[in-house]
Amino acid sequence: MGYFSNIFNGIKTLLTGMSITGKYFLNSRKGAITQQYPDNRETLKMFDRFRGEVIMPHDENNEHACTGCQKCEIACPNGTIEIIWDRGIDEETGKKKKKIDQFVYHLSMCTMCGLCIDVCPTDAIEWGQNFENSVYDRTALTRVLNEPESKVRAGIED
Amino acid sequence: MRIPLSITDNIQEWLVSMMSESAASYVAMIIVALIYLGIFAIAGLFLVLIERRVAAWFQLRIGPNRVGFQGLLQTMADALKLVSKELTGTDRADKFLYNLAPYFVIISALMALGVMPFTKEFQAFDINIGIFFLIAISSIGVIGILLGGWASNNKFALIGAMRSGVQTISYELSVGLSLLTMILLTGSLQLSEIVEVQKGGWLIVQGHIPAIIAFMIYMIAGTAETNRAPFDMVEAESELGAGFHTEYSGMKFAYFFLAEFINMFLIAAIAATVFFGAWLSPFGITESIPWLGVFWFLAKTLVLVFLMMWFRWTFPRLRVDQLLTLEWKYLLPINLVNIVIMAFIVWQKLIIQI
Amino acid sequence: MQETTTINNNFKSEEYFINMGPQHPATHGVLRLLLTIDGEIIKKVEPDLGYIHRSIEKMCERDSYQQIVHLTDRMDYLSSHINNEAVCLTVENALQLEIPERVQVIRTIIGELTRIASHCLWWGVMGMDVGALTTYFYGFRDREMINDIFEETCGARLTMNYNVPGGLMWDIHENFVKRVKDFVAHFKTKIPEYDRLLTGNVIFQKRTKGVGILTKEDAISFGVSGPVGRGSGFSCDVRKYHPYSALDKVTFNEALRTEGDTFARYSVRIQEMWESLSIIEQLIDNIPEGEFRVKTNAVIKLPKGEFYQKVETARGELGVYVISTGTKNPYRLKFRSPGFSNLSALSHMATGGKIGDLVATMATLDLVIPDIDR
Amino acid sequence: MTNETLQELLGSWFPNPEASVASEPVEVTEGEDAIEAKEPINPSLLEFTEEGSQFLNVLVKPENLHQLMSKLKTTAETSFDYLFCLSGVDWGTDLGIVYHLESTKHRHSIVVKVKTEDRENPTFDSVCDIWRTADFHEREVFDFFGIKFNNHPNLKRLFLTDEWDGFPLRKDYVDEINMVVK
Repeated sequence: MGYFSNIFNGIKTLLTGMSITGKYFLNSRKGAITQQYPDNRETLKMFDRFRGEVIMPHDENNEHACTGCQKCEIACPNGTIEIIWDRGIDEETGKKKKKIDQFVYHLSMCTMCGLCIDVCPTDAIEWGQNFENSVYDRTALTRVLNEPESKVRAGIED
Repeated sequence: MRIPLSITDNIQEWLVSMMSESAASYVAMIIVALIYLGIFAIAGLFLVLIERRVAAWFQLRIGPNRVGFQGLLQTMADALKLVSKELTGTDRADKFLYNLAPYFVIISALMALGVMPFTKEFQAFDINIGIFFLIAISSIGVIGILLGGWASNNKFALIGAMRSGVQTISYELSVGLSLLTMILLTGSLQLSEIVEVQKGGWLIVQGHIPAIIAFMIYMIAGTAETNRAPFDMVEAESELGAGFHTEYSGMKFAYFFLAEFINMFLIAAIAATVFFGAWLSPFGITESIPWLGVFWFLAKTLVLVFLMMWFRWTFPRLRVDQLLTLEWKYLLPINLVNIVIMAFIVWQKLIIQI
Repeated sequence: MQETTTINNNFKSEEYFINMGPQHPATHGVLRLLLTIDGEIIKKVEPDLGYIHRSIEKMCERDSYQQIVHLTDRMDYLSSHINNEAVCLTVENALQLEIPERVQVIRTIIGELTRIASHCLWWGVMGMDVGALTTYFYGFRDREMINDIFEETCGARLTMNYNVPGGLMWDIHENFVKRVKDFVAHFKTKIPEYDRLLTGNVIFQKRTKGVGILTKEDAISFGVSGPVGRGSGFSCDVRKYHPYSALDKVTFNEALRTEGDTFARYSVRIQEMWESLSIIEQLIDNIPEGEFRVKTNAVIKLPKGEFYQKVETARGELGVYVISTGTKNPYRLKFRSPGFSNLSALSHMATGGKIGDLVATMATLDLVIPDIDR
Repeated sequence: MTNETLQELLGSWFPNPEASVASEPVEVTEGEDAIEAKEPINPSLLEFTEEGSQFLNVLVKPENLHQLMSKLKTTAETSFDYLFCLSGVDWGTDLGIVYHLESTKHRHSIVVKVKTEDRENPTFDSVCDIWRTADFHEREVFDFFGIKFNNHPNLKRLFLTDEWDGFPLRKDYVDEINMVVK
């Protein structure tokens, strides 16, 4: 009799499986998990902590908080960050002070590990939530993060 | 030879008024063939679309919905793309057989459509051995698969082809025997007669228990005949990559692909004809409007096609030896016993007649 | 009699080679298997590795200890958090840092979530390998919820790099607890569904039971670990024998099966999902308050010596073996990756089976190629 | 088993012949009881240390390696049946292998090290007849350190191509194109 009970049990398990997929089939209208990506661009918001790219926020006076201490450059495992710096004369104290000329960020080499942002003493760099990083030319992935003519916010010391 | 109950007659009568009788019969055949070819090439494409949408709905997805309204033109676009693609092949392949294989598969699939009774009138070719013809034709397709797999000069394709041979030889038996069970009820192989008998109730009702068993066996064996999951040993993408059509591209691949869907339609259509009364409406509700037969026929067929899709998107694939175990240890013995039971029922007039 | 021999000679079967991979749907990456087969029967399996070898061990020798952590994300990317934790634990133990309880609990919760996420993906792919394509999407749907939790708290979905030597990069997000609870409630209804869809299925059971058998002795000898070992009755859960982080504060059962076949390994993973859920439930309501990070030196120098840390990733026992000479870089760092040892048993398990068995066996090994290639 | 008893037991397996010149040369393959009875305080050929490691470290001479390993596996008191890590190490002057062993029965661990100064043609005995996992691990070591193993069934490159020049994980390996040195 084992022969027939095998058949019946087999068919029963098959029908159980079909009931699961059948249930999803009937609820397919609201159950779909597809993200229709380019269409939902408006509503697609990344989480605050999402690591899309490294950015350097500037305030309304075109000032940033980077003192050029190069800690991020040392912390980076891949050589993603290159800081080209210069010595300038501080207007108030008249002393010589390090300032950045260009904060070069190679997005193409970045692994989004977050060590640079972690070590930054002045919180000059942050995570940007942009995730659409594809470009036609690879050189476009090398970015200068500080805006032209920008300078260090007053009172920021490393 | 008179072919009754067919649209060929009507076309032929119209042609005879213009030319000689022999010429007219040839022209009529060609016209009908072209009509069928056109209709089913398109229908095959839509079946592909249906499969993709149904699969998507089973899988919490949306499916193709970009090209045309709700993706209606998606498969057309795909077909266009496939036509425009380069045909690649392997070195040292048997070029002649390699090129021949897809045509074998697609032609055998299309040929079987000729005898399908869509309505009382819309049937191209109503021969008196209709069921026999269908079974015979549907197993020619496997030769194409064997040829394709062997001629590709690819080991994965060869394994796929050999599996296909094993599978079809085994499951042919079950398809044939389960249909034979039903023929005990009808007493005729001619499809129009089979439909005629069902005016007194669909065969699955008339034959009750053995008919239901025969239907289940037929659906299992039929799914196996079309090489679809859970019997897709031939392709088995997680084992063989793409199986027998690994080396095919472009339109030749599309032929294989299309043939699979037309075959699926065929298996479902045969089931609809033999078990569910073809174009007969349930309880004769639309008997007064004969052209609605097409609707009923397609509705029944598509429900069965949907069932096969449901199988495909739910079940894991069998292993090749389990496939044979299922056939030879389960389906075949049950089938043989079932025929005896059916014969007994017919003999004792235990048929349910409405 | 004479004739029979001739006929046999004419139909002599011939063994032939098949290249499975490096681009093959069932090898889950760029694993290449050289199969010697006779018809459908597999005579020999020889893995060919190294298609994505990046020599992480060599890279570690020039990186600082903080930088090493993010490299481990790229090994077994499905249990990246646990890999990070392994390196951090090694460094912390070497420096004898006192890690706040809050950090330990959060690490454990995220570690178990990682395990569930990895098993979800494995379940989907396992179904797909045996031919049930729909499981893939159901598995991914549930994994997606975990990935969202990770993204909100850690900032990334896969390569999270949330651990730093001394603690965590950030504190948990305010929604974390709620989201995890939602997930636990959701997933508790889904595992029975997994069971009904695939586990109970007669075809699936036929495909997996008695296939790819690995006995306990062989399992130990091959050094397999994780669910593969436990499916063979080899009690090897590092969380039990060498508990780390908050794992000594929770109670859970080690999922253990003795059959050693593919179905046993499958069942162990399903059981592990339940156990992980229970661990999360025990911890999520009482995450202790406190610091999320201990201050470490900007340049971490490990004392001279050798350090070994084991953790249980979703695939098995990950060992981090550090030889330090007292400088800021490790002198030698070896990752004992679970997938590497598990793969070495594949040939033994698959020989004599059919091609379909090989695929099913490989699916339950749950191979992640970067973990093997490192 | 504690580390002390392990050390005692293991040391007795390989007595140093120089330390017992007076006594008869001892066959190392003999039963351990006999050896223990003869020279209980015999200094061993093995060097033990626990310094800077959480395990007991044993340094063994290459010629005794295979014998020690098979004894570690088969002796009931030790029964180290689980080789959980096998790493090649380049100690600058020496090349060596570190075996991490655990017993699934007694749950104790030990680290066995073996070194050679021969950098041209370093060779050790293979242990893959004792633990089958060593098959792959030894191939990996061969691939990256160029250490050869006697009696290995299939000793060829595992990750790198056969044409690869040099052994990347050695400290003196240079590749100016692909390696970025900080």
